[in-house]
Amino acid sequence: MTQAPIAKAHVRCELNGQPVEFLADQHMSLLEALREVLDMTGTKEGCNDGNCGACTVTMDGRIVDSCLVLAPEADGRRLETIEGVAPPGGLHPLQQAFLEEAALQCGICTPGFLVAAKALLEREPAADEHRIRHWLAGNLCRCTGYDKIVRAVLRAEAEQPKPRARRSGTA
Amino acid sequence: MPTVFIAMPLRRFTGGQATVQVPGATLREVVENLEVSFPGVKARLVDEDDPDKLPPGLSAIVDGEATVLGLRQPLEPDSEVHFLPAIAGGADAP
Amino acid sequence: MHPFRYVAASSIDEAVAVLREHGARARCLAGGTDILVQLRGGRYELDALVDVKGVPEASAMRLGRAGLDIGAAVPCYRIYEDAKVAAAYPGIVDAASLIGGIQIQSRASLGGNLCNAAPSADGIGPLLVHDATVVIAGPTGTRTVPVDGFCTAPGSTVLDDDELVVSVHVPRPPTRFGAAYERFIPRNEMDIAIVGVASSLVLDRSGKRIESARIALASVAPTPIVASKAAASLIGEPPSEEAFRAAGEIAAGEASPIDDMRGTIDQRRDLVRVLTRRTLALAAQRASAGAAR
Amino acid sequence: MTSKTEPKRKFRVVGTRPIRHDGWDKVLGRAAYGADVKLPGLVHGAVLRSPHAHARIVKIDTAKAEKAPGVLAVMTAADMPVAASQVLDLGEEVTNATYASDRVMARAKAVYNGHPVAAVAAVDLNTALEALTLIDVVYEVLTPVVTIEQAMAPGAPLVHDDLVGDDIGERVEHTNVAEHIRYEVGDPEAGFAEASTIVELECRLSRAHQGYIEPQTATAFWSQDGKLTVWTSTQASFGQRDALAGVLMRPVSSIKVVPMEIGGGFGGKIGIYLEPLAAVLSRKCGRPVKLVMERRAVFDATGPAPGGIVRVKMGVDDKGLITAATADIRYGAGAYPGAQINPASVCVFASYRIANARVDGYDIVINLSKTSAYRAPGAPQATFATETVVDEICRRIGMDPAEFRLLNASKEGDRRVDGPAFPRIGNVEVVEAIKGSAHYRSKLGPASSPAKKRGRGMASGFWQGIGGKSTVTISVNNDGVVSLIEGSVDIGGTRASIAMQAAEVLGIAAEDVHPSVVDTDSIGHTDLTAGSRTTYATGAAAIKAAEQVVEEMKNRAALAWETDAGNVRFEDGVFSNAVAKGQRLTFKELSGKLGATGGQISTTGVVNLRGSGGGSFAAHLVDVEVDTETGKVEILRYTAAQDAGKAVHPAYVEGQMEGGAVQGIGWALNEEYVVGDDGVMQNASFLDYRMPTTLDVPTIETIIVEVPNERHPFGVRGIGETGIVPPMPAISNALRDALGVRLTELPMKPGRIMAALKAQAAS
Repeated sequence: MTQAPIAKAHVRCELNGQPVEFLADQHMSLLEALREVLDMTGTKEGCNDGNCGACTVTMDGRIVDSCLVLAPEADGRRLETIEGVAPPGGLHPLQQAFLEEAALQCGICTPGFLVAAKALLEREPAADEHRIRHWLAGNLCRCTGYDKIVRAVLRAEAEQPKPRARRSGTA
Repeated sequence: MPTVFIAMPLRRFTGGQATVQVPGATLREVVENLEVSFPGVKARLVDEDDPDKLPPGLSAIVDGEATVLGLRQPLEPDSEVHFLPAIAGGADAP
Repeated sequence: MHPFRYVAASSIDEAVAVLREHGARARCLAGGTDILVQLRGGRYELDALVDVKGVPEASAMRLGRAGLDIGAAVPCYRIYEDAKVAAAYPGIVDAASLIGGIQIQSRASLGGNLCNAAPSADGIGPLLVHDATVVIAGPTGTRTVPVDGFCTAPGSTVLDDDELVVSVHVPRPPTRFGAAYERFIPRNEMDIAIVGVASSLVLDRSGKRIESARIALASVAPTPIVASKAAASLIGEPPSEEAFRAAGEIAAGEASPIDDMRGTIDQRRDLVRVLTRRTLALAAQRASAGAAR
Repeated sequence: MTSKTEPKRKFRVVGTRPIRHDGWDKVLGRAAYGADVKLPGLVHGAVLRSPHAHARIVKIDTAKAEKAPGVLAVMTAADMPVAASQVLDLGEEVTNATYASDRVMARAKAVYNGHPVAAVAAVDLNTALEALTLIDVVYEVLTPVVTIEQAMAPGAPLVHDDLVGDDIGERVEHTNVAEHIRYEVGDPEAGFAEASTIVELECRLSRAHQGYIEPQTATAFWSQDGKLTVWTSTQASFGQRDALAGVLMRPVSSIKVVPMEIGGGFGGKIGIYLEPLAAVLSRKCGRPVKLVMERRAVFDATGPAPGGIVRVKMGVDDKGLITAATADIRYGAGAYPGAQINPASVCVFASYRIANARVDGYDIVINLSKTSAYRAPGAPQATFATETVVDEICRRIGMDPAEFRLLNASKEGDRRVDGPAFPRIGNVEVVEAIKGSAHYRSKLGPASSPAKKRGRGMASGFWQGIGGKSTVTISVNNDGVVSLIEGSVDIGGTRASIAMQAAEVLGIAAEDVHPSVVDTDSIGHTDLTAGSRTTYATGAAAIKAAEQVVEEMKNRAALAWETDAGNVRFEDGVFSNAVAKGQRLTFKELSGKLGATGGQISTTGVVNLRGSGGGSFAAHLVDVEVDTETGKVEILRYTAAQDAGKAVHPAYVEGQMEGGAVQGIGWALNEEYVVGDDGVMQNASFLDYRMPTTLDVPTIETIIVEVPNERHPFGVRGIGETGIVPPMPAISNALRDALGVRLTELPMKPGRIMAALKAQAAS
């Protein structure tokens, strides 16, 4: 047990469009770093073993469970969390759809679902219901029974601004 | 006069009777009168530390609604009284 | 969790050096989807974790004449999103698309799946039926071993403490080759295989006979295993429901499952029968379709 | 879809679907849940848990941990006051204080795997976790009692040497059966003698976890002045305050519970777990301490719903009328008494009119974590037996399951088995709603492959709910917006449903009511968010407070118009003078004049409702397709009908129905505690506990039935819980329809279905 303390990792990354620099224990998860070091508590811990998706963030555009990423692995990467989903002062169409479709009850899984769904919409703007359900299967929700979440994603899809019509992200 | 429904654990005091008619304008009077007819039953219906209260875990249902007044609950002449375990809907113990 | 050092290796030599320094108290990190859970759960403790995602050989995927080389740290999505790979290696793509959910597939790799050496590993059976080999690097250079035999027990492999898996080589399949992987899970995603079966076969020129076949089973033995008798029973047979059913029966006999919280011995043998038949049928269909192209 | 049963009063706000008030915070990731608490000087804690399900604690040595760098405090049960073996009456729950204290940290004996034995506070979480490894605990391992059969066997090891059982009023010593209750009406034996068909089934039920995504958390600061503040995700801030007072032996007024946003509860976040430990650690180190439970511990050491064995026997005459029924309900409470056998007994036959019935309930202690409430606590397991028996009877006598339910439905005036008569209820109406649904009238259709078979099943369910005490304060701002302060924590949208009821009375928009959930020092006593009571009871308190606002505003209008208050009318949000045409003020306009007519208005509505008003009934219909080669079940179509009395926010009523149905589907097909002979749960992770994912369930079609609740001004019924009751039997009934075999054991997982098919083939 008695060993020289390990120096903290020095991490530089882009978080929600802004450059960020921080120190973290080398064994610390990205989830813990976001919540405890960077004060980004919108990303939630549900299981800490990659089975609930509540801690979903994107890393270089791909969704990951941030509990299964080490903080130092984020060095040089581009991260987006729930705090970066909405445009300044507004809501992302998905957020608006979640509100209007009552797609949340307790809300603890909501950030993870929104981050995951946004990544889907950006990659596959016309995903059908089965594809949406498949894409979101790594996100557990225990309150809603999922249907209203799926409806909300479909609604956001249907209402998303057509390319060139309007700047995306403004509701 | 009010009708008291006797729960299973108390039926040995009433000789197996499931309902009895007992006079009383309050729950307390009914309990006192029950005791006269069926000695020993009162100890099961009154908190040992507080004579105004039902024992913990027991509730009195008067005309379909749980009383919040304990033994002070007033009764109508045709009231129906059930002494039942308190249902903590959605609640747990301990 | 016991504190450890995180080392982002940029070359094989650098990774090997850290492994040598720490012996059994260091391991490689690819996707992290198993190792971080195990460390947090106290299964073992480490002093160093060597991230190999920055090692060029471990993060490359190359489809060439000789076959497919998948770097040990290549995440699942890169495999199934590559249309050419998907067409040529259907069994592997089946597995890569069903490991974990989308989040896990962003990180988990076949190399990690191999090194984790779980009896239920979804990625290993398909590698077995694709006759894949593992490229291992150590202090004295690299060596290549077959996937068959790489895992030695649950959580154990032939790797020495100072070795790492660099990549997996999957030979180019012959013509009229088809493969498939199916697993049985009670849910439809995010689950551990109660049984997994990978099958591959090669049809003869006529397409009416099976020239060669491979069958691999997961979750029915301490490691994923090859059901060689079941596969042998198919040689020279027509690709028929009857032959597949018979092979399934033999495969069930080759399995040595246990009762555990995920399933019973009986259930697992039954599932081997069913999934062997189903994967062979799908593999045959893919083989015919490939031949027809 | 809403099925109206009668013309009702016109509502302007109630029945609409506004965006919930707390929605923005939640979709933006700003809402602060228990784990999000940040305080000056905050430190982190971790809990050491027993690896044994039953073990005497011989010795705990914490010396090494205490000396470790970064460690600020170490505690064991020795740091907790010895709670007297008194009965704690916590309003909604009655418990033995010794057990309540022992449950949160073992004193002499660990009685479940995961039982806390020590806790550490340190500068950061990992330091605390590492310090746990430095604590030496010497256990004397005892034989665990894991099953109901083991617990009831003669000479069984005792979970508690001092437990005194109650066998229908008789004291029993040296037992694991904490209580045996019985309800009886009529003469069951005589009733069975009149029956032409009798069916009896014994069902085995698995323990099932609520599965909330947010683990338990608690942050506590015990100040030098003796005041304790606890920030926690709880369904019961006042209940937790009272429980903490009992366990810590402190006056209630020295404790303030601050309810944070709560990431799901379903009954599982009523009791205390980490709160007293965080409090004691804080007292010892003088800093606020945060504890967050690991997921494994959530499964191991919090309270799931009990498993057990339920036997139901029912007889019908040749017209299909029920002549008698009996039930024997045995639930494993876990390590302390309290397995919800009473609500189980009340609910087991609630959907039916039965003149002759007997119900026996057994509350049995075993070496697993103490069970807690889980959505309609006790009812789903018992109802599983009743509803599968009913289905078998329908098959034997060739009667349509909806017709049978309509013929035998309990109605207003019928007595429940425990005695009281139902007031107006919607039992018939929900069955009729299912019968009239497109789903019911649809054809099942052919299976998607030869190896697959399809079936359809129906089941009913009931949950009674509770009333209780709620307090709501309303303050009118001079811009016509009101702030509404409540003590009911909001798990699933009740800020909206309560604000909407106030808005309805005030004649303003839902958005013009700003609801806030506050701590126990800031509002009058409010009972827990559970028992399907919040929209019903706290809504009633909001209505009361709003009515007081209206009364007072009428007075102010009268002042402004120099008329008699009796002349002021209030309709659709407009105050008017009945005797002076043209004198009218909207709510907003009058709000601006309050300062000059006596000052701003604040009112408080307090209710203590003596019951729920009859409870909520549901009927569900499900189509399944089963792969007969693997036993895998696909839910093809699912329809749930439930009586909401009056749906305040229909989207959130649907949400409760959908969520309940999906939790029930999970319990039906895969969710269970796999526990070894050693009493250790083997599948304590979200991976292996197998809750449904998006891909495992279809759209849940919902039919809201509205049979008004006579005890609520708007007719509202509590609806949160009933939805989990029918799914398991409905699915068993559908499987029976598909396969010809009866699954009587939960979960009906693939292996069990295959075993049943094999047994069928063999016979």
